[in-house]
Amino acid sequence: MALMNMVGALNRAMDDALRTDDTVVLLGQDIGQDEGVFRVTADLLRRYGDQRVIDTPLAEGAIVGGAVGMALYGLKPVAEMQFSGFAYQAFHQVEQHMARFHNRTRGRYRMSMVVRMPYGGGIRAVEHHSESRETYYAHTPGLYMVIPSTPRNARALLLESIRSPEPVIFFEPKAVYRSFKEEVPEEPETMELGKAQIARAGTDITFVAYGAMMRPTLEAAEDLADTEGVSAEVVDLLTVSPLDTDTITESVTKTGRVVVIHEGPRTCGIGAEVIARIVERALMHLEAPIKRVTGYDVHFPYFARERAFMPNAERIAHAAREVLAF
Amino acid sequence: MALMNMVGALNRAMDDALRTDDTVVLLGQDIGQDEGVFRVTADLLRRYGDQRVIDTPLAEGAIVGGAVGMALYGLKPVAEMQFSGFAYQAFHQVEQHMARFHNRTRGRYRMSMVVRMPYGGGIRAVEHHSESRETYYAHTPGLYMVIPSTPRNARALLLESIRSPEPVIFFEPKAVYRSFKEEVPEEPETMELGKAQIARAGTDITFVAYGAMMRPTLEAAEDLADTEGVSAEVVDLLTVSPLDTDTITESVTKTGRVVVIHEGPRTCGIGAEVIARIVERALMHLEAPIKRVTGYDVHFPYFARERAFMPNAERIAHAAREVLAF
Amino acid sequence: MPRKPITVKPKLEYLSILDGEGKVDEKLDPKLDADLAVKIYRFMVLARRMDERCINMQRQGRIGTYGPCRGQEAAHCAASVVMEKEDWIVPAFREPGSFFMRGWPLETILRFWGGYEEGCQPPEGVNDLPIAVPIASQTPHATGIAWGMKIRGAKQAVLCYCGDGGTSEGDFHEGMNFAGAFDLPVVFFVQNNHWAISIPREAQTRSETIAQKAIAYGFDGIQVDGNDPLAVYVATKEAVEKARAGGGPTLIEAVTYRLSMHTTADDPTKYRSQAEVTKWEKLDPIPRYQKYLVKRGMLDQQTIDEIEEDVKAEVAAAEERYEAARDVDPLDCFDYMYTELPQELVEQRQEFAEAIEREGHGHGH
Amino acid sequence: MPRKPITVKPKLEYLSILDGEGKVDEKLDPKLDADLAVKIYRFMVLARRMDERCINMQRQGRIGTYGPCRGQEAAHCAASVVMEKEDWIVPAFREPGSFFMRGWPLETILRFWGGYEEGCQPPEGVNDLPIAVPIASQTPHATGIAWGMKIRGAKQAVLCYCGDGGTSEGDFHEGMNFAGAFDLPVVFFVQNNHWAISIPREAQTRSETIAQKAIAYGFDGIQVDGNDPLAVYVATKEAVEKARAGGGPTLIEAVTYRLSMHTTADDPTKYRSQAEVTKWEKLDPIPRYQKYLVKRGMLDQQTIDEIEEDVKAEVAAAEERYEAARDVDPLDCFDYMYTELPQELVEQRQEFAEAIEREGHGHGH
Ligand SMILES: Cc1ncc(C[n+]2csc(CCOP(=O)(O)OP(=O)(O)O)c2C)c(N)n1
Ligand SMILES: Cc1ncc(C[n+]2csc(CCOP(=O)(O)OP(=O)(O)O)c2C)c(N)n1
Ligand SMILES: [Mg+2]
Ligand SMILES: [Mg+2]
Repeated sequence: MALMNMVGALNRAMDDALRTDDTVVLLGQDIGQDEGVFRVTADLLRRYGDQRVIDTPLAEGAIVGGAVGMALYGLKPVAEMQFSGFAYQAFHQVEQHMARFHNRTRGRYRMSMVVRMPYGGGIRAVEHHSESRETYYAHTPGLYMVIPSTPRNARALLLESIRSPEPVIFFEPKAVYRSFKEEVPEEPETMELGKAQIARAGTDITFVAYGAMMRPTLEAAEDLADTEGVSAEVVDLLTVSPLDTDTITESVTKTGRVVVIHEGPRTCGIGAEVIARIVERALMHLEAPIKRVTGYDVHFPYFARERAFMPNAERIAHAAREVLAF
Repeated sequence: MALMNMVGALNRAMDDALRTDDTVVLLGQDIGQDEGVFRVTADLLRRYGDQRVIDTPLAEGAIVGGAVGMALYGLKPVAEMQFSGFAYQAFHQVEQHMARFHNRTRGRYRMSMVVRMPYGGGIRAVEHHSESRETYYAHTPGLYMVIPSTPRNARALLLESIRSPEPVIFFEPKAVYRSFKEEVPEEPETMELGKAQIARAGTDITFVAYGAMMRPTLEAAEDLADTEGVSAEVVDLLTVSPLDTDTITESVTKTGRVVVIHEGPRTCGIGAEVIARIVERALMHLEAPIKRVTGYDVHFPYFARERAFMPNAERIAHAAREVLAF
Repeated sequence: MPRKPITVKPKLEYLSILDGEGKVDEKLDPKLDADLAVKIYRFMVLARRMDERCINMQRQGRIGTYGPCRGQEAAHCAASVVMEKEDWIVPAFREPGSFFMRGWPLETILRFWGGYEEGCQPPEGVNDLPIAVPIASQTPHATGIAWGMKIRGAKQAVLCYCGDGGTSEGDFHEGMNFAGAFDLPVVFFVQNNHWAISIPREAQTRSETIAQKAIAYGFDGIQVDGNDPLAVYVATKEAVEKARAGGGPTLIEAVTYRLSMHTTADDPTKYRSQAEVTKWEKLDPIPRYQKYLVKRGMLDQQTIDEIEEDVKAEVAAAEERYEAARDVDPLDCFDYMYTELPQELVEQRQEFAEAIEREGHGHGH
Repeated sequence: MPRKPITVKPKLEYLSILDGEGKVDEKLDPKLDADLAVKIYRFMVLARRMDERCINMQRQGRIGTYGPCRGQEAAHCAASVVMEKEDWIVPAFREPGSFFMRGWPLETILRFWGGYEEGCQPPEGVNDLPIAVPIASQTPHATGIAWGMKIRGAKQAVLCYCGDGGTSEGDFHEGMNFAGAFDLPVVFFVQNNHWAISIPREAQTRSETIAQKAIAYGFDGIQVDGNDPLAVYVATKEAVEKARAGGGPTLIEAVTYRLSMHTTADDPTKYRSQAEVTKWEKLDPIPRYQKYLVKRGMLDQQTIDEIEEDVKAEVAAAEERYEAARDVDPLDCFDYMYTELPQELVEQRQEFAEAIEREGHGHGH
């Protein structure tokens, strides 16, 4: 075990993967010599050389499209998009090929590849550096869309994503990159994709969240417990698509009250899908309308306005109080 | 009034726009000499010349990005994507610029532009020619996402979309292009964007649908009336974002039972958002779980399998019976 | 501090060996051995006859919209023949001869245009990609495969097809640029058939040739007469050998012509003249090459007839196999989504199974 | 049917007029009139001082991450100065001197890097775009604006900036190709500063120059010494005049160097040598140009000092205006989404208003 932040944990996962599987290749802008703009790929070029850790020119489409080609050839590429806001330049390659080649060739070619990218607000960066658009990928058939929330699960999920035969979009909550540390085992550890976790057990209300929103959500849960004696259960989705409907509905069956939390725009967000599934499976257990604490359907403001904009513990607790008071 | 199909109606809207506003410009692949692969731009090159109706090289990014530039310059470009499945090549231009320039420049530049594209299955075409991914645009702040369902509303909505100062993604249900005719007025007619319509009044159950799915939905409503005496109300969304929540919730308040229908993938589809809003506004009026009749979360199959795949009247009626029996 | 012209390093050439009348430039003739020379001819004829059959079958409603290759047989057959079994071919969508040559069953093409996913599944042992529908989006895949070869130290190469229209797409640029930057063993082969649906080559780009686009990426470009199988063969062979030897990519522009409509859904009389088509019909690669082979003594009328007979039988057999396998299970559209089907799709599959059961859908078309 | 080299039509040239020591090629010297010559100098100095100030303010936490332009002042100032008021400039993000010259208040730059949307709002009467963050994605906008000019028959032109890294993006390709295909009045100006964050120019593309990429699009390319304001001015002037006269686009590559870090969040010592930086510091455009102006009698020490004083005061005033306007209302992030706010956003805005009220958020930073 070593205490590390999420950057260190992700680095360890890639180190595990590169060390134990010589078909694993990393590629992206500035991931080699510069070690990634967030230093997530620190020291990997030195350790594995420039045929395994590849600095590319500036073209997201060719990074993802090139990775698709590598995967067709039998490698396991791990591509980095410098920010999720620039991954749209590669969106056609994701939708038309990464998500489809396995199905298109009826299983002949696997798309065992990962596209990693930092997402989310809170780091005081310029336009396009703060958004959360997991919906684009969750809505696209054929992909896994994974979002860790702590160093330990980040390491385990990234390693599993790389090892998995499925194509994975891996969102890294950049606001959490260095915000706290956790014990991470030395030995390679993985976690099953597609499974949510109960991050905090409770009985009165269910919070469904993931990624960077886990921290304010847990904080709100603690606050509510401390100040009002409310027992909130917190579901950490970890994989937002395919969604672990069972874990969500089990919790809701118990609590009957729900708040869904995400940073991304509200309309057609993961929250909408969570609500739709609860309605399909557990409507009769609902004792109050479900509230969404999310980014609004506007562009993520430039950073002078971002602190006010981002969903926070207070806003989550407030929504919970409304749901509880219903 | 003239009886016309949707192709003719859309053509008339563009003719209206070109005739009455000399800042309107059409651009796209094969829209001029060839009159569009579906003939939607028939005769417009001849009537308005090649500075108003522009055949472009093969690059969706430059078509949308070029249209953004034209809009910045003060024109009102109407860009055509040959199929919605190729609009991902331009997705970065839509997300990063078309949806943002007005906000980015704090109103200094308007994005008064339209990107038209045929969407949906049912025409026995090859891969990428049959999908419905309105969610990608509905989830993107700053856009209008409009989907007509009949010749007359197609004409009115397209004309309004072109005249509107807002950026509009305009999905054309290609399965409906030539499937039926309707009286369309000679005089330019418009309809407000962002408003749903009650396409059929009823009291027992609410169907929420749009675009090409309106036909099987109305058919299911008739069937249910004929065979079981069920009175289904049908809401035609027309604009899927921003969503006309009031019209939906009013209907649900009355009926208490809902089926949402769309062709696109289920997860994070428009259906999920409709359900989430009903839960937020009208939960206590719900007498049964809401069912979704949608495309599944798989790739739209090649056309030998498409007839079985597409949501149809029978499937809608079946879902309705389940909801009614609850 | 002068003002001076810049001379660029990459070579830019034009190559033609066998002219429209079947006359050959003796100095440039690669003198193919008879087997190889006739193999190319045979696949050109096979592509032509299959193409004609497909148009017929489309008319009969037995397949859907079809995109013909008539007139372009020399361009893709004489290029693909260069590739070894362990090499990879990345097609666009107008290279049926290439598929046949590589061992894809003829009916694959029928399945693709007939609306079956089965038309995109490469046979075991064949290193190729299926037809790519989104124009030029296959270019970065070719680059990625070649990158894999370089990383693994394999002595393989990739041949990547694209149309003249495709060169306008961002993917073409990005794929070419990465291939150059990493010196990858890939040959980009543009079938310039003068049209992208209704957009003529001159309107697609202001550059006089497609070949010169290679200059932008710092590697060689060559424009060849694409209706001349010898020129195509020589240019491709040289480029593939250079690629395999670590010399990096090449861009080949094969100047050819789409004698048919864009697809069976297209009416080319709306945008091009019959005179243009007639001009190009005279440059048809098949008679020209046939004349050459006969002159060289590699082909006689009897063999020509035999090839026609064989090809006819092959096409007929493929048609039968296609018809025999049209009964498909719509439910299996779930089965290849993932290596292992996630729970939510297990449930949706069940829902779909119940729906098609209730609705009494037959299997397929 | 020969094998022969292809000669392309577009011109490809290199131009340098004023060398690193301030020596001028008399024949090529454009002999700018003194006002214009000093104007360029003045804006180069203003860009330099503002740049220094921004780095300081970032260190003090008064703005966020900042992307410096040190070393590139000649490249963008001597290009933008060519543009008339009715022309349009489409920047990338390392051209502050261009903004200042066009009449954007200096504090605009502070606002942009300080995290305020106000830093992207062009002043009334100025036809420019704000900084474009997604690399090269502004290229098609420049093409579109020039297209608008052509359609409207206006005698205007567009100047579009981009970096060497940006040339690898699909948008660069598509924007250039459309501009060529439609013969549009746009000049593409690449500030080749040798680095795209940590990726050196040589790794970005295999082509020896960026200028030669113009060949792919069938129009002229010119590589200029980007630290030589005279060469930049001459090349841009010619290109803009050609564009305005209907001669179509030009690609200008200005060879320069990013003397600072990529942004204040970057540590360039990880990927480049101090020796390289030192080499380029000697080629700094400001002292070189100053020497030239002094020699030409267009500048003397007193004016140099006056300019420094003026610039200092301007920068200080901008800083004050920036600080005075930092109190912003987070709620207004709704207000420019649409021309008219849709009902669902009216409701969300209300929800947000209540939240910030409850939470007691101050206004802004
Ligand atoms: C990205 C994309 N845009 C548009 C289309 C529609 N489309 C199919 S073929 C074609 C023309 C292709 O022209 P070219 O590359 O020259 O190939 P050719 O058809 O001549 O073989 C177009 C526009 C597509 N398939 N993909
Ligand atoms: C589409 C996109 N991808 C990645 C980035 C992150 N990024 C910002 S600047 C930069 C390097 C740009 O290099 P260049 O075009 O040479 O401009 P320079 O920074 O040298 O001025 C990168 C990769 C971005 N802003 N946009
Ligand atoms: Mg073509
Ligand atoms: Mg640079």
